[in-house]
Amino acid sequence: MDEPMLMQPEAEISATRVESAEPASGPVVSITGVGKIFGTGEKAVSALEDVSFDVQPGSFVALLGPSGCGKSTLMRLMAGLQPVTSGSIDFEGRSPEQMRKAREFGIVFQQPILFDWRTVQKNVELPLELIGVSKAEARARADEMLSLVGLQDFATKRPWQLSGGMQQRVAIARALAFRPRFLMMDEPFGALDMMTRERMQVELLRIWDSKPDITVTFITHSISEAVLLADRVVVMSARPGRVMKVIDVDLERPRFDDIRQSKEFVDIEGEIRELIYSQEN
Amino acid sequence: MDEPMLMQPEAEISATRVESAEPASGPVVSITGVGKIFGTGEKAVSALEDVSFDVQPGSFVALLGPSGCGKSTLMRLMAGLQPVTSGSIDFEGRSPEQMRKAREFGIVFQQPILFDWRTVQKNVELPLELIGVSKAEARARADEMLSLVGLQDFATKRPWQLSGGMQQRVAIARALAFRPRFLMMDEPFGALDMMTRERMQVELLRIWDSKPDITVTFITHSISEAVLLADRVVVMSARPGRVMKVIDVDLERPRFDDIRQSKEFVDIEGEIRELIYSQEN
Amino acid sequence: ACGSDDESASAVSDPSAPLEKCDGTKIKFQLSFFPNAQYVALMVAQNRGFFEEAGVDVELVDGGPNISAPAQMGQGLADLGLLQFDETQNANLSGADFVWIGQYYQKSPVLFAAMKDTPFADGADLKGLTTNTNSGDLDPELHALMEQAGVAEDEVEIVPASPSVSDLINGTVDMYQLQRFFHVAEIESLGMSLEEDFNTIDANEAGVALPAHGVVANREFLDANPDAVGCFLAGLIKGVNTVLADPEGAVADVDAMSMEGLATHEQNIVNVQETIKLMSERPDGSPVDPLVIDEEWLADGQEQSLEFGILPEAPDLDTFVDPAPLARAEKLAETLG
Amino acid sequence: MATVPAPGIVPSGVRRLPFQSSYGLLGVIVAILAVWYVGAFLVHLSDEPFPDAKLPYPHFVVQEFVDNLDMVMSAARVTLTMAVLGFLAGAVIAIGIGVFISQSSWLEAAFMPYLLMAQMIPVIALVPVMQTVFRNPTLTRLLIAGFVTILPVAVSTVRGLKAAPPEARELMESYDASRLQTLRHLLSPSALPLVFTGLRIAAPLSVLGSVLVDLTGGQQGLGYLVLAAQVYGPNFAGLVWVAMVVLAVLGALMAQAVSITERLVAPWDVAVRGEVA
Amino acid sequence: MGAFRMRPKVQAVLAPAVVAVLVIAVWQLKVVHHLFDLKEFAVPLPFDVAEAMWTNRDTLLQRAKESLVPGVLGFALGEAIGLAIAGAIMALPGRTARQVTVMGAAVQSLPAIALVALVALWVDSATVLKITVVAIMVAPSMLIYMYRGFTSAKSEALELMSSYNASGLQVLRGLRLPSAVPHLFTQVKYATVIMLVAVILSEIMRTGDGFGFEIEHALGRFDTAEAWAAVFALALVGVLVYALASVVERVFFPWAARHKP
Ligand SMILES: Nc1ncnc2c1ncn2[C@@H]1O[C@H](COP(=O)(O)OP(=O)(O)OP(=O)(O)O)[C@@H](O)[C@H]1O
Ligand SMILES: Nc1ncnc2c1ncn2[C@@H]1O[C@H](COP(=O)(O)OP(=O)(O)OP(=O)(O)O)[C@@H](O)[C@H]1O
Ligand SMILES: Cc1ncc(C[n+]2csc(CCO)c2C)c(N)n1
Ligand SMILES: [Mg+2]
Ligand SMILES: [Mg+2]
Repeated sequence: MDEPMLMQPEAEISATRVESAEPASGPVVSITGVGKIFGTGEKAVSALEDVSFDVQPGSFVALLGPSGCGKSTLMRLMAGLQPVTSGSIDFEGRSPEQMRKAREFGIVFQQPILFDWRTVQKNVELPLELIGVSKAEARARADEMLSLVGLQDFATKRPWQLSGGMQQRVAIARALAFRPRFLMMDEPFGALDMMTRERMQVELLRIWDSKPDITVTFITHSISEAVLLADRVVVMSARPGRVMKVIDVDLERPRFDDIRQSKEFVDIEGEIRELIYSQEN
Repeated sequence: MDEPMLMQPEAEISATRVESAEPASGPVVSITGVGKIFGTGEKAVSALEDVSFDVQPGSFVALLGPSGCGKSTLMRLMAGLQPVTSGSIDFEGRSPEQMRKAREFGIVFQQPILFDWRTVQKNVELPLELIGVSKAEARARADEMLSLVGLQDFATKRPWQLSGGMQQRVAIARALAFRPRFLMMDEPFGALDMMTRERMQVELLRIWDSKPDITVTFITHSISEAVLLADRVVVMSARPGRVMKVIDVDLERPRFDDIRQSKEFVDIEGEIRELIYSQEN
Repeated sequence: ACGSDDESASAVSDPSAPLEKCDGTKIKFQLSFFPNAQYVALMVAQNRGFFEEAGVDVELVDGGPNISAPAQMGQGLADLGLLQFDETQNANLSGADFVWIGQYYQKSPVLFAAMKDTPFADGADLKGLTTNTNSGDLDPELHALMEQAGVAEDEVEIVPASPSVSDLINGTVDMYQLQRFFHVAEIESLGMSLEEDFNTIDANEAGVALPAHGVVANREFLDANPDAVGCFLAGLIKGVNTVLADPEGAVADVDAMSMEGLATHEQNIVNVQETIKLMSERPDGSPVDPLVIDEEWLADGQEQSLEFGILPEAPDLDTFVDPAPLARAEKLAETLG
Repeated sequence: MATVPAPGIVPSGVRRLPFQSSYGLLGVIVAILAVWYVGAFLVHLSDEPFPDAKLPYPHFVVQEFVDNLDMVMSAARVTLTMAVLGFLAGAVIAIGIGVFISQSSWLEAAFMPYLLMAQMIPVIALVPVMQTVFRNPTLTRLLIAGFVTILPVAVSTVRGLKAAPPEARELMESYDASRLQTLRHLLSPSALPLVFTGLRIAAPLSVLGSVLVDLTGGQQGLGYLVLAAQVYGPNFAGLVWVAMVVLAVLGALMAQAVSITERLVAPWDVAVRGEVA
Repeated sequence: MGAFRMRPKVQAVLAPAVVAVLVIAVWQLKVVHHLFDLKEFAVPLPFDVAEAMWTNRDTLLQRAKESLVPGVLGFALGEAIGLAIAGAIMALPGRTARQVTVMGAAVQSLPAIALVALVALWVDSATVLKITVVAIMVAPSMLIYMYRGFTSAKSEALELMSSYNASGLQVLRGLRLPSAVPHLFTQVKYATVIMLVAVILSEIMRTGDGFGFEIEHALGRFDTAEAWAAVFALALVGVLVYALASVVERVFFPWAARHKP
């Protein structure tokens, strides 16, 4: 397996990303008419209906939508963890399952899912162990990622000794240390305070900028977070989840926090907000 | 046991609350020099140090602070679920433990903690069963609360069939159905999308407004949420958690969503933001 | 189920052939239970090297409650063994092929006993009593006694009891089937006396004696090693004779070869005395040479077993019993001294 | 790790008796002894025959123990040795069976019933067969000693291997972890609490298994002592009681050893953490 | 993932049936007998065993009644005692509670033969003897499994319960008991075997009825086919109880089965 160097500390934060997202090369993921039904018979719940959108190679896609609309479910389908009921998800000819088996995915689940029998550090090292990264390298990567999420002092603690937000950061560190080509994150910053959250956003952008072929799918409830981070925001409607609109965010890269004050930013934010509120009424 | 009628559907949303929070009657909770250390010896972690503040009867206190600063820990101490290492927490002469035993607390924990062996509805009824509320009444209250959080259609599902945000709403419904005098909520809206979140905020305020003697302690990462909801915002600093500043929010009640645009609101928000950012540097 | 050809048996065991000392053949001998005083003759022969003298290398394999001696032997885990008459015959009916080559006990070890305050003089007194059983409802002596006195099956209540006579003293049972080689000593160790404290009926005196323990060989082994079996029997004969001649001396061997601390030395003295009687007297009390097979008695016993349902069908006694090895052994035994 | 009180482990909702934990054990032991004495007194008061067989005074048992110290101790050594060896053998076999069976629900459905059936075969029918198959009395005895421990450990292992939450399985799947890796990193650790419960059950049972071994002909061990003392009547009742008490202590020690091992192996388990409070 | 899922009922019947057919075939064709030089009378052939089961069906049914009525009663009693003690010791400090379970372990290591003999000193009725012995042998494992199940409740959930000031009993019923369900069903499967073994042993040693007597009786006559017929009848009972436990769990405790792949 070739391991994409997800992160090069020496990489320039200012590396421009925009070119790499050139749409000419065709989508790296095509989601076409995807539906998902849980259960059968009377008790069946339709979680997703006719969901379609494309993801460009190396792009950053944010998923926005009301609670229970099927965002986590969609991520599971894309990751090949569950079969679609209808439609198809296509990674340049390969199925999600094939991609998963090729270890192309790094996933941050909505719950942290840490193993109590491992220290924080060892939790981060877990996926690296699995793919046979050497002990020393795994340790180095884990330490690096723990510093990145601000938990270097907690490396030898056990998960239950951490606060909710700290656990979530361990899960983020674990996914990043894996250096996948596709990063899928389900509300990764949901349990973080604003400041930590902003720091994490910057770090995530920095990592993504530094490595042009990483494609990120990012579930969030924060419109401004979506606009700040994403090339494309997929706005979903409530149950059964459908795609309401796909909005391209053509803000320049690299983006920093102060972009929030820019007119374009506020405009897009407003557009999305309106879209969402229109749905309610 | 007297059960405070937490919610009266027919109550006026516009009921003014400000008078009831008159400080003349003295604090209902006094937190004085509280410290909490986990573990002993070399491995000891100091989670809280010298935390002091007061809570007025019937008031709404928000706790803000960086991830891992000890907010959840402080809530546990206040709820009498863990002993303080130093200092004291005093509920008008009674200890947190005594209060807990008198079933004065309704708690929404950071994790939903739902029982897989109960349906959603039965999870909400659990505390009512424990205090001996009649079956019919428990069912009625549970149904009411489930509608309130928008989950009436999921009453007979099992917890694992719900999305993350839906689980959190069940936990909220469970705490509200209990109708406690002290409501303690640990990031209750963290996993909710903006729209659902706003709806929940409004509902929470409505309930609190309708019953003047409910005191709420509310942990959040959202400054604007804190300002929107609280009478008093306690801003904490990072490990070991200390109180940085206690900010009174003297906005008129009842508050609705549009108050966010008011100058006072933006000012207070700005003050808190600055406070928090000052800490970083 | 029982299909042996008697040619092979008679062909090899030619009584006329003089038996010489053997050349160290290994023999595994299965005991029916834990080593205890009832095996005194085997212990003496082993302990004093009589088997060695006869040229066989004997290993005594312990039995125990978790060990089915016939099953062990049947599986070929032992070559010879000490088995009960009826259990050996049943094993053959089930497919084993054992040969009865010597009679260890020459009379029944069973003694029926009741406490002195229970009227118990003959079989008729059994009516209305509760009693123990040694092997489920398979105690042929008891059945014989009841039939003799015209007591019906349901007029005696059989309850399982512990292997100790304590259940009789306790009152759990009104009548207890003692094993002479064992319980007499137990009674004495309790400070009681068989004569003064109990009313007893001896199975032998009542005419309901049935054959008990005998020396049994796997036919396959016997056919392959007829001389070794003879040599073994010679050593055992010398063992019995030595016990008869010097009971006290034999007790020392029993003390040494049983587990320390269980049966006391005093109990072993009594057990050896009782075992001697069982090895050397016929049911009518007349003396008999060691291990001699009384085919008439066996036939009689078999008939009773059939009658009481202890045997489902009649095995052929002629193939079951082979007196030839013993006959050849007697000559060698004499030369052993 | 042992010093970290997990949140909520001070189970304030659960009432506690007002004594400290180490006194607690003492209290329970004293209570048992007191009941025993009273019972023994009543039995001796009545005119039941053999009161010392039915319920001897505790001090009588101690006296018997001291009088037969050498014999009892050497028997106990034999029994304990076989129990430990049998336990280890049985545990290894059982965990192997458990892991194998839980590889698919088909395997489980196919073999679990027969595992149960196997446990019901009386040892007396099994010994000669095992002797014939293995042709090695020591191995046979070891397997008999281990035999009784296999079922609880195997059943618990199968069950424990299912204890991992589906979400955690998904995490492993997302790494396309191999079967073996999932077993090693997720399923095994989350199975440990139940496996250890099974082992805790099996540990004292292995003493029982060892007693079964004592009854297969060797003239050694506490089992032989119990049986022989029973056969040899009320005179030896004291010895039976001594053997029973010693066996009980051995069983408790074995279980305790399992507990200690568990603390070392799985300090993160909630139940283990709970006991530390 | 879960793409192919055979209905569990089919599986539960088909899988063991396939194994049974294979085992019976191998056994009937004497493969194992030849391999290990086993004698037919020591390990009888399946058809002989089946024949013995058929010929003795009336007796076996009678024996089943004699063994199972007291067996089930003793089982219920032992489980109730174990459960009650496990529940009661939750009121003790953690360490003391665990030490009580260690005493349960002590009881477990008592040799059954001694137990039967001792109980027999006190009890005359065969039924009461069996019930008592079974209860004594079943209770400790129930105690140990349930204590462990009770303490496996998540600490966060315990906190939730204590936030309602739930009484010890309420915590036990509402949280600890459901958390212990996987432990409970593991124990039941195992205790079934213990129950049957205890009954058999009591019967062999003392009471002279039931399956134990049948087995002993047959072994005494060296009728191994009949003995194995009784063993099989017995084992069948055990397997039935096991199956029943599995079905009950699946139907009444679906959340506990959720963790299955
Ligand atoms: N295992 C399951 N069984 C049945 N229904 C399920 C299951 N998992 C999810 N659902 C249903 O599918 C719908 C979508 O769930 P999903 O978790 O994808 O929502 P979400 O968009 O991630 O919500 P949130 O923002 O609250 O996390 C919900 O209505 C939920 O009840
Ligand atoms: N059981 C425990 N053992 C050891 N340390 C603990 C334990 N619980 C909490 N801590 C420590 O106490 C500190 C405060 O934790 P707490 O959960 O109160 O943070 P928080 O403010 O709620 O954070 P977040 O916003 O991320 O939830 C953290 O450093 C954490 O590591
Ligand atoms: C002929 C004969 N009959 C019965 C037994 C069984 N038995 C009766 S008392 C007792 C205990 C001491 O050996 C045993 C095992 C035997 N061994 N030999
Ligand atoms: Mg979700
Ligand atoms: Mg927290």
